[in-house]
Amino acid sequence: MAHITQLSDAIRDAVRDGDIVALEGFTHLIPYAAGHEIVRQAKRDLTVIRMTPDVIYDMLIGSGCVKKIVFSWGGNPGVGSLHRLRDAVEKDWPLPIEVEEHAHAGMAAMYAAGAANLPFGLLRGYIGTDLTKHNGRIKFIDCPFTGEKLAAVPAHRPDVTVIHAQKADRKGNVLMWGVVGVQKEAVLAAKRSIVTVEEIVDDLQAPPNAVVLPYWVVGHVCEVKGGAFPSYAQGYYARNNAFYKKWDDISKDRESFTSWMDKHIKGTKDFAEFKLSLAGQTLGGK
Amino acid sequence: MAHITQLSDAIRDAVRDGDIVALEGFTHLIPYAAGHEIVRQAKRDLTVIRMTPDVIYDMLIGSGCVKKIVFSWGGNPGVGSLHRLRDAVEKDWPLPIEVEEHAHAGMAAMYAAGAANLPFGLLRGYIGTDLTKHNGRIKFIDCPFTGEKLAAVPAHRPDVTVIHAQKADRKGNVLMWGVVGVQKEAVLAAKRSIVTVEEIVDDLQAPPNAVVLPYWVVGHVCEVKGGAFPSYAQGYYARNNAFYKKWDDISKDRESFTSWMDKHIKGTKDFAEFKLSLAGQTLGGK
Amino acid sequence: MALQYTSDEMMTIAAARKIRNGAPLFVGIGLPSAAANLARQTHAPDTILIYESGTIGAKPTVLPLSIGDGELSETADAVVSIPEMFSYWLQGGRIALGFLGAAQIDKYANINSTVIGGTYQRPKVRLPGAGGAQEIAASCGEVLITLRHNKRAFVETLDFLTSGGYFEGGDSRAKLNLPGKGPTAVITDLGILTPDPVTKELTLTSVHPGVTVEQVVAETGWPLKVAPHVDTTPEPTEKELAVLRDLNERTARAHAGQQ
Amino acid sequence: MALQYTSDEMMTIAAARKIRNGAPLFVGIGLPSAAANLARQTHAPDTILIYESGTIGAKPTVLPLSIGDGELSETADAVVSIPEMFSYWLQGGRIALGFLGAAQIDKYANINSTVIGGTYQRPKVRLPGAGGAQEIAASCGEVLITLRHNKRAFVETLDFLTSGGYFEGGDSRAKLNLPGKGPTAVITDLGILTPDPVTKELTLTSVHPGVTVEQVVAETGWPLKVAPHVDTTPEPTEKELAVLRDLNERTARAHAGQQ
Repeated sequence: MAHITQLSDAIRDAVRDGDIVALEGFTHLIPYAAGHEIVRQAKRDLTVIRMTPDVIYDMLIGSGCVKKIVFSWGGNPGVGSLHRLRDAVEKDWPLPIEVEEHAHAGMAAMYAAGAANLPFGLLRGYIGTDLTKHNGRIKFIDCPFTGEKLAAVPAHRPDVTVIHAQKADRKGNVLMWGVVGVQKEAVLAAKRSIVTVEEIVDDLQAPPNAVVLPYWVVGHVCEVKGGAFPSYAQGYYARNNAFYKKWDDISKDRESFTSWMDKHIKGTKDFAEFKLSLAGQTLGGK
Repeated sequence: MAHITQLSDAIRDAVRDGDIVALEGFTHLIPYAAGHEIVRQAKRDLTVIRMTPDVIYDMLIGSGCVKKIVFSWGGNPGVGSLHRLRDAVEKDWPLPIEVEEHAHAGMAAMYAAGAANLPFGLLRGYIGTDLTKHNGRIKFIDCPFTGEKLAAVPAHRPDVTVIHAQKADRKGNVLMWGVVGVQKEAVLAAKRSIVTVEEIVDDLQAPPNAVVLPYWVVGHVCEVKGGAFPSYAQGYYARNNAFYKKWDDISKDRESFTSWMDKHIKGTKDFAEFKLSLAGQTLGGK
Repeated sequence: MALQYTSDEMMTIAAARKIRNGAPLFVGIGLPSAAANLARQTHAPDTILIYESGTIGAKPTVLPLSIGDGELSETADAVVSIPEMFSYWLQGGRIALGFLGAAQIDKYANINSTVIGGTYQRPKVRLPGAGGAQEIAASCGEVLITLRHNKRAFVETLDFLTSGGYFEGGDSRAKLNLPGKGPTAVITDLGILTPDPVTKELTLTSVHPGVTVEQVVAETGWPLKVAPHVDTTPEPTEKELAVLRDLNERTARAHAGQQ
Repeated sequence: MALQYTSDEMMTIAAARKIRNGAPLFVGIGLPSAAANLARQTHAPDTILIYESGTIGAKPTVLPLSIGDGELSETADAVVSIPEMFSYWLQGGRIALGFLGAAQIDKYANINSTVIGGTYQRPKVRLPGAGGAQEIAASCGEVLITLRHNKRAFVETLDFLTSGGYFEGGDSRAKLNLPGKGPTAVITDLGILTPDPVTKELTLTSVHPGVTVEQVVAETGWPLKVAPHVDTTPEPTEKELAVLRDLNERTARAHAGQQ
């Protein structure tokens, strides 16, 4: 049942050390503000799930919040590598990281299975590839009608899913539009959820068949204007491509990453202060 | 690839004797006009699939078009029995009918599996019920992760799916809204498709994330105003509840059914004439 | 001053009273829809009505005649496809309470809505079939069954088990690992039956005003178990009756206009 | 008058030419997106661009920087969820042509985009991973692979098989029952390789203008099979070059504005 609250309270309440956490968003509506707050509150031993872990996961990993990552494509979209993810995998910095790797279709099927309360998702996938050699959670079953071999992957059931959406109403009904990714499934599959939104309004004015999460299936709802920056929120602001490029420099070495995080994330009390800290200077503050 | 054509041509071209045909619609947007045309063209030996066969399936069955029915709820919604379906099952009139019976969740999973090019659909269902004793196409498999027993049902792959929607554009992109049922899946699962629409417009003006079938996944597109009567088309006209009630009388005995069909369906050349034939008199013409 | 009311009104009102405010409710057409909307307009204004057509949080002003009437989707918080409704919402375990009707019911609250008499292949009466009932029976948190009480409906042996209640009683449902806990009450025009906590056999626990225990036993096709103390269902209140009748009148007016 | 152009421009143009008008095309970021949009603005105006973010029939005026840019969803005919994109559309077998890039490729057009060097657990270079590439490789009607031609990329043995081409060659792909027929061409900055119809081994069938067969062989990490007659890829036309450069310039201008 939705309750409207501050983001810091939501993270304090819903994200616990050791949790399985999904911060979802497929290039659009990525819950950056919520991710920052997880770093500020120094959550530890998280298993983080995401189809496309990007800069916010780089921040979480480099800040030592993450024990394990479950993913299908980990990069800085349009730019290149995630240096903090690579440093963790290649050199155990700041901590060793366990990797459970899938393909997109498998991850989507795992979320859908979780939302549908099925123990596993079914797909034509993984056949003949090396992922199956390193991921014991990919199995194969035979179709009882045709005998065909199909892949089976276990359902995602996160402890908490975090997403960003465009609007909520005062009851906590959530509306999103545009590229909606796997967010509905990720929320429905989770035990708890946090939804940050651009604005809380009296009436969603949702068009017919819009993607709406009813108030009684979401948990914390927090108004955080611009909370998807540097990704975008359709109808509100565009993607900040410059930040994604700049992140390549910021994150390339441990020292510049740490000092940037100290200044802009750990050294600010919330997302509004973070945005202010960026505004007075060139991005990244070098 | 969509081509815009007359309904009579579409049925002639796309529905063949012996075909597996799905005319879908869940209380809303039921493709009545297309069903009438199948009766007029006296198609034979059809296997008809539908979650909720209603009056239009009664017409097809009573007219001798149907060899087999695959369904999960067969009734006159809000009224009672389908007398022609019952007469076929109980007394072989006008022909014996083979029955493959499912539950709604199973039928939905079968269409979704067809759309997804999977050989079967997976669900928690059917366990402990008598349907499994009479339907050999319901099987059970064990989850490879938890060992749980889950139902497996084969994918629906109709030869042709027929639906009604609100709008198409001149390329053949199709827009529907409101209760959208299983129509998208039924079209995507089929080899061929026919879509009747209330109107063909220059620009669909679809809201974000609307249910749109792109022109390159649909076949025949036919403008048939009012083509869902007596069901409804949201934004165009309401359900004609009186007709559903009247159908109970029309269909109750073989003679009144036959004479009504002869006069209003077989005796008219198209849906516009059918509507005219109803307009000059009380419904059913008795 | 005693109120006048019909046994169907009593049945609807008794069913409505079982609805907890705020609960997501899977609603069928007819009595369940009347009970749910009555509850929403009386003690349970935040009840979330979900119709299997995909309309979530529908707020109809009149009772729908079909499960997918336009007013349901126009007033709903969300309208989803049928595959999504059955997989993410019903099977997803999000629905607290489901309503079912039936042509036949047995002592373990298993129900038949498929065929009566003859064989399955050649039945005497072919009924509409399962629809969404199997999954409602399996996956809703709990289930309420409503039907008129007579020996043709309350039978020793079902002609067909369409949707499972407690199967052979005892722990037989638990062994099947169905997500929901099963039927918690059967509400008829004569009284209310609830399953025995251990054997799961339906037990008469309440009779409606003016109905005797003997009458209920006589209308039941098996030796009906009767609770040591049988309650009398509280009479409909003036408000309950007024709201229900107003709802029915508005519904009749609205649908009469749709020629 | 000879036109001046870069080898990357030649590669993009050669890839664009492989796109049949009207084909539904699964597009990634970078070269595939440039090739697809070039095709749409030249010989294949009805090409249907599908980005894995769920945007179907996108008509961008500039090249997107991410696979889910706002302009893609704003101009698309339909925008669907990710589970729907991968199940109903890609796995559904509706996509005629998919584009893939790679860090490594072997002689049977299997590709690696996962790890380079070391072990899987402790790689020398951790790459982004499969993303949608496995399913594109398995389910699209056919696949085009584009990458720069050098010995680091064209290797005898992959460090990791991320997405399957023809596996061990011959009928080994057919035996796996994958729905799509596999890679039909590998287009590089030096030339075009196509699979042998029987052995499925990549064979040099075309070199770009100014490139010699020896050069391509030297940049390939296995003894490259060369067709008896090697074509020379037709030079970019004035129109192709103009459209591509205009696209790139508009893209650069548009994205520079997004600070």
